[in-house]
Amino acid sequence: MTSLVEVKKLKKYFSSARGLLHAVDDVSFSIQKGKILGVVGESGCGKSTLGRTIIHLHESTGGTIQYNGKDITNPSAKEIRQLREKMQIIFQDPYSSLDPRMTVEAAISEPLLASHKISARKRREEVTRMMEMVGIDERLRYAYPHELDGGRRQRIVIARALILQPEFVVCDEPVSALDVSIQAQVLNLLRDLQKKQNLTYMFVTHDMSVVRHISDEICVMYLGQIVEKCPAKQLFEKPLHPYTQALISAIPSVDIHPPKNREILSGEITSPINPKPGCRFCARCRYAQNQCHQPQTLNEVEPDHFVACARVSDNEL
Amino acid sequence: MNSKDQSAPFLEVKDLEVFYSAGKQKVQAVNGVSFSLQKGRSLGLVGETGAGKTTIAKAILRILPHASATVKNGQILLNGTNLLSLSEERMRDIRGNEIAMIFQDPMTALNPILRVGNQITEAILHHSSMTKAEAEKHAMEMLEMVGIPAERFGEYPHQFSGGMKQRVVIAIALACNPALLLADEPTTALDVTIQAQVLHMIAGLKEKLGTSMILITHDMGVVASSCDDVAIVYAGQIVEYGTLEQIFDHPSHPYTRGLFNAIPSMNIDQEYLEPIDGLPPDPTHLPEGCYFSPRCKYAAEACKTGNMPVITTADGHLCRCCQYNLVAKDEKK
Amino acid sequence: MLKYFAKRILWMIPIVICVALLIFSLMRLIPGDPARMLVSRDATEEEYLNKRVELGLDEPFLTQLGKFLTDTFLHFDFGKSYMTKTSISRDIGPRMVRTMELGLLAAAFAMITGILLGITAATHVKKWQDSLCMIIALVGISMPAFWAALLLIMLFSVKLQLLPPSGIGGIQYYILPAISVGLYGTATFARQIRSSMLDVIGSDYVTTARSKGLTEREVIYKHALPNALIPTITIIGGFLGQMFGGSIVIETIFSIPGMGLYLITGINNRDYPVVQTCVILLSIIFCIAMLLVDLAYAMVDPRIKARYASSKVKRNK
Amino acid sequence: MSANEEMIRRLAKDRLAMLGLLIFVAEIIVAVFAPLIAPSDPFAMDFTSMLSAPSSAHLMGCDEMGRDIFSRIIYGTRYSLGLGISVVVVSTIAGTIIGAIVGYFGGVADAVIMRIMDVFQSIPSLLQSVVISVVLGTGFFNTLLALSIHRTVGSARLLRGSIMGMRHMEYLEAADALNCSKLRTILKHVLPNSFTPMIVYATAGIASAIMSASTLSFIGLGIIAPTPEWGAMISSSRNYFIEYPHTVLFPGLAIAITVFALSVLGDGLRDALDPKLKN
Repeated sequence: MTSLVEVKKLKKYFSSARGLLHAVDDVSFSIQKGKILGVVGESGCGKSTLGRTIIHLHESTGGTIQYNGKDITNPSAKEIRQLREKMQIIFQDPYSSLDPRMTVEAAISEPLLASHKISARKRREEVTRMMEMVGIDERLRYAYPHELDGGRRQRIVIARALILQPEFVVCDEPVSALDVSIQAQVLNLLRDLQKKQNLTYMFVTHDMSVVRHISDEICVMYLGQIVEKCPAKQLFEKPLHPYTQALISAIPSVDIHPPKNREILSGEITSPINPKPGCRFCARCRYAQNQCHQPQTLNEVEPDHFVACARVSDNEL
Repeated sequence: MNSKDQSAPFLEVKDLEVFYSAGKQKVQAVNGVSFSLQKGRSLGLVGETGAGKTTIAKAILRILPHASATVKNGQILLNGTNLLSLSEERMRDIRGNEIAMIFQDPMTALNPILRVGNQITEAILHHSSMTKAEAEKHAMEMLEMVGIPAERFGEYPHQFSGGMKQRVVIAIALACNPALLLADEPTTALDVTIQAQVLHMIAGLKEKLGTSMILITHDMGVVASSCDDVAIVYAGQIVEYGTLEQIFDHPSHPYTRGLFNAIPSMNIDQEYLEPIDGLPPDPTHLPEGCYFSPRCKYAAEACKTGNMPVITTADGHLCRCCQYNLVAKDEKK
Repeated sequence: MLKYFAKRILWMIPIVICVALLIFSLMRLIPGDPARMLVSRDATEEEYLNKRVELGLDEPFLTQLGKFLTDTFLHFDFGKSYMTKTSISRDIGPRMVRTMELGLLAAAFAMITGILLGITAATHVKKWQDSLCMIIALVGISMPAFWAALLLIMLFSVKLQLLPPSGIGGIQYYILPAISVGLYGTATFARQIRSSMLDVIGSDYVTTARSKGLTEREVIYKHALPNALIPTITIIGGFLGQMFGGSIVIETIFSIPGMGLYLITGINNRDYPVVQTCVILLSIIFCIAMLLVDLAYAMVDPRIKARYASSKVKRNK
Repeated sequence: MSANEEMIRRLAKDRLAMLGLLIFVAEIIVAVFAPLIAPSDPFAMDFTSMLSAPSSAHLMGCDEMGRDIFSRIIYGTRYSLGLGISVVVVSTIAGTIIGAIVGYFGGVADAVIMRIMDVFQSIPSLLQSVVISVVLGTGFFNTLLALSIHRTVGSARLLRGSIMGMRHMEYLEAADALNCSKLRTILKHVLPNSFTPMIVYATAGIASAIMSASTLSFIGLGIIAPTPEWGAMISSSRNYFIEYPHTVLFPGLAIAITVFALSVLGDGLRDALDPKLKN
């Protein structure tokens, strides 16, 4: 199998008033073509920054990004334009990711206008095709975003991202602004499009049940780093990193039999500004020991199951 | 819908109807809601955005905006007293004292330019005969109780994280030891691990203080972990009501079932989810008959006109559906 | 915090120097030669050239500029008036005091009446009190200050004979000028307070305050008003600018020998040093006033204070 | 219905704003057709009726030179409105260009231009106009320039602020991701969305430019007598106003009514454009 996207030791730091904010710190992974990689974590863990850095909405601070075997870490402006046709993003909030002054048609055809010289007729046809594909009524063609509900807006965002027929799509919390019944509609649509067009997704979310449902493989992030990475099912059957365990335990499950005995994590996420070396979770970890203050590496402890925890690697947990 | 228990309930809401008017448009937010709550229990009001859950809570506390909202009908009985007929003055004694509310967004629920300690003390001073020093001491105890060091009494809201702010909001709500707590999506704005902390804390404090609670949420998982009874709200009506077990083990209304099916399962692998088709109705133009009928796969002619009957399917388990028998045949997967 | 304001004060130095530079250069651009104007019509060429030397106009522009800047900022010597030949530094003192007295009085008048009108309107929204207050405010912003001043003289000095129409003396001489200058402020404050009160009254924390069982009075004065005042502080800046400009005109109408009258006289006589001095000093006062406004902002809003304390003077996130 | 149509619909419901619009439009018509409307020549002096009170012959009386005040006010609309509108047009165009450059590109251009603006902004606005008027001299175009400079700085700052505020909006990030060039992003996404505050600012700006222009004229700068500019009219009659208040009353009223109309129109636009008030 070939990996479509491969990042190695990717870093993205932001400078802030109080020091360097390590939003993404030394992250490595690869995504196979046609697969869905879920990236899950709590707010501030750097998952959105990671997606944006890969598609060059942010410039990386360090590390490499490869696309289809080609290094794209420092592309020229022209290369970025070419890449954008292959790599797209679906944003979290369909209320703010659509220009309020553009009709549905204008929004969907914007990428065509921006980068292709094609006839107006062809453009209209393309928009019709996309609207059909994402399930938006023809009569809404000239509607404005504020007249539509969240689910429909998100469909427009999806259509806009897919009209250039990209191969790789970063889905940045695409359903977290939606109600459950609508969320299910959009998740089905995303799954459907992925299958039909053999798309590769990087699916960023904070919702454990959504990430379990949609992903082939999952990365769990904490304060800019991947703490655990493995196939989706395995993560929920056998979470190894203490943070993953706490995260899964904290999910409010709809199963009431037997009543769940939750592990309540103490403390709150610490600051990603100038973090100390060593495991970033150790301040909240109930298993923390001295060795946790050493830098941790992501080790393969079982086939395809990577964990960044010295104690798991040493078979102590 | 009436409770199974015949002893006088602690809180009883009867036929509550609320609408908002904006210009000529009339938004029917709450359309004949009735439920009751026993002392010490917690009721989950579950529904999607715009279903009218928050309006119900605000109507109980009588803090709906006077300019636009009108309570058209109904009674809200707290220990037998109808809150809707009390004077504003008497109602002020109840607010914050007997009934308190936790708001959804801790980021905006605290006054940004007052110290958090003063925001707690204020409520205590208002409802008790304590001196300022005593009230401050009590406020510090409240902070400790919600897991915030008392030293932070003099800090401003912007110095707290989201989870911490919500703890402060809870401390304010519980400061006067209210008998009823209205919690409006108290954990929606928080991360999962923080949500678990806060829910755990609310449950513990509720137990300790014997508070009854109405928990408003859109998250079935939160209901499962915190409520005794559940009411499913759709378009300003309660479509199903029962104990936690009744609703979760035997959901009867097509909407309730749809909600459960739409949630990605944590145990079963599904290629596709089962969404509910269509969209929630426009509250300015509610459909005739059953409000859910346009989205319901069981909908028949009978569903398109008149009031839906409320059927008692089991002891205290109520369901507003005229196709109930048909639905019941399709057992929950 | 202190550091922030120290920085702001230091930053004022280059700004003021640039203002001085700008004004000085502009003054030299005025067509017509002051020396020619000051000598009698039938003066000889020699007399005219002597006058030029006396005024220092014979030197190259840069030399003049250098001398002007060192005199002004190092020796606090603003030179001599072309007309009266007296030292401006000495003349300007009492004039500055009068202008500032007038300004403070006008500001006090504007704030007190503006806040009262604004609160009354906001607490009686859509009732007759609201309409009345807003009509008063609209009339206030619509009237040119100089016209309002003439009308006030007409009414209070000529018809009712209550207050003196011009000159200086006791406080009664300042009442009409202060009202004329402050009227615009009254109107803008009233409108701003009303609209920010309405915003604040709809906010969550006011609902929280209500749900605590506080009385309407406590809700308004303890929770709503202090927050509504915050955006009002920002418009004080604009008001101050208006006020300093307004005082120029108002002083001429009421014959108050302040900086405004001095400036206008200077303009009419092509008395450059006087004009320069007045503009520079008024700008310095204006800058200091704006700094005080920012300070007040930080005092009222702990969030701003925290932002200042984190020292970086950055506008964007 | 488009966002603009909806805005217009909301504006149309605002009776006070509609009154403002009506007055404004009426004044523009008066300005255009002044020779047809004015009963007499605004410059014609009739020494027999010097300072005469309002009568059927002279609706608003005559000034100290015996000129018909009503006719002068009619002609005055040309100067006052003309100046107000041109100041706003000039400064909005200039301000938009500067603001768009600094707001979108940021960096060095932003730092330099903002510092220059800081200097301009530390001189109170009227003072600035006074100084520039002194340098340039009187007359329509000089006054236009004197009033425009301060406003240009204001509109550039406003635009920059609103661009800064939306630079992190997801739809701009989306535009970037969708391969829109910087120019296209500015023209298609940034400017249309930041024009809302600019429109409100411009409407209120006409009012404040008219006010400033009349103030300048009043102190003998700007447009001077015998031109029938309203401020200049008050200025030239102010020595007679105690005995003959009508000479000052009517021109002042003309200014006040115009400023009032534009203020309520500006308020109405702001409310109609503010999505918060939608419900």
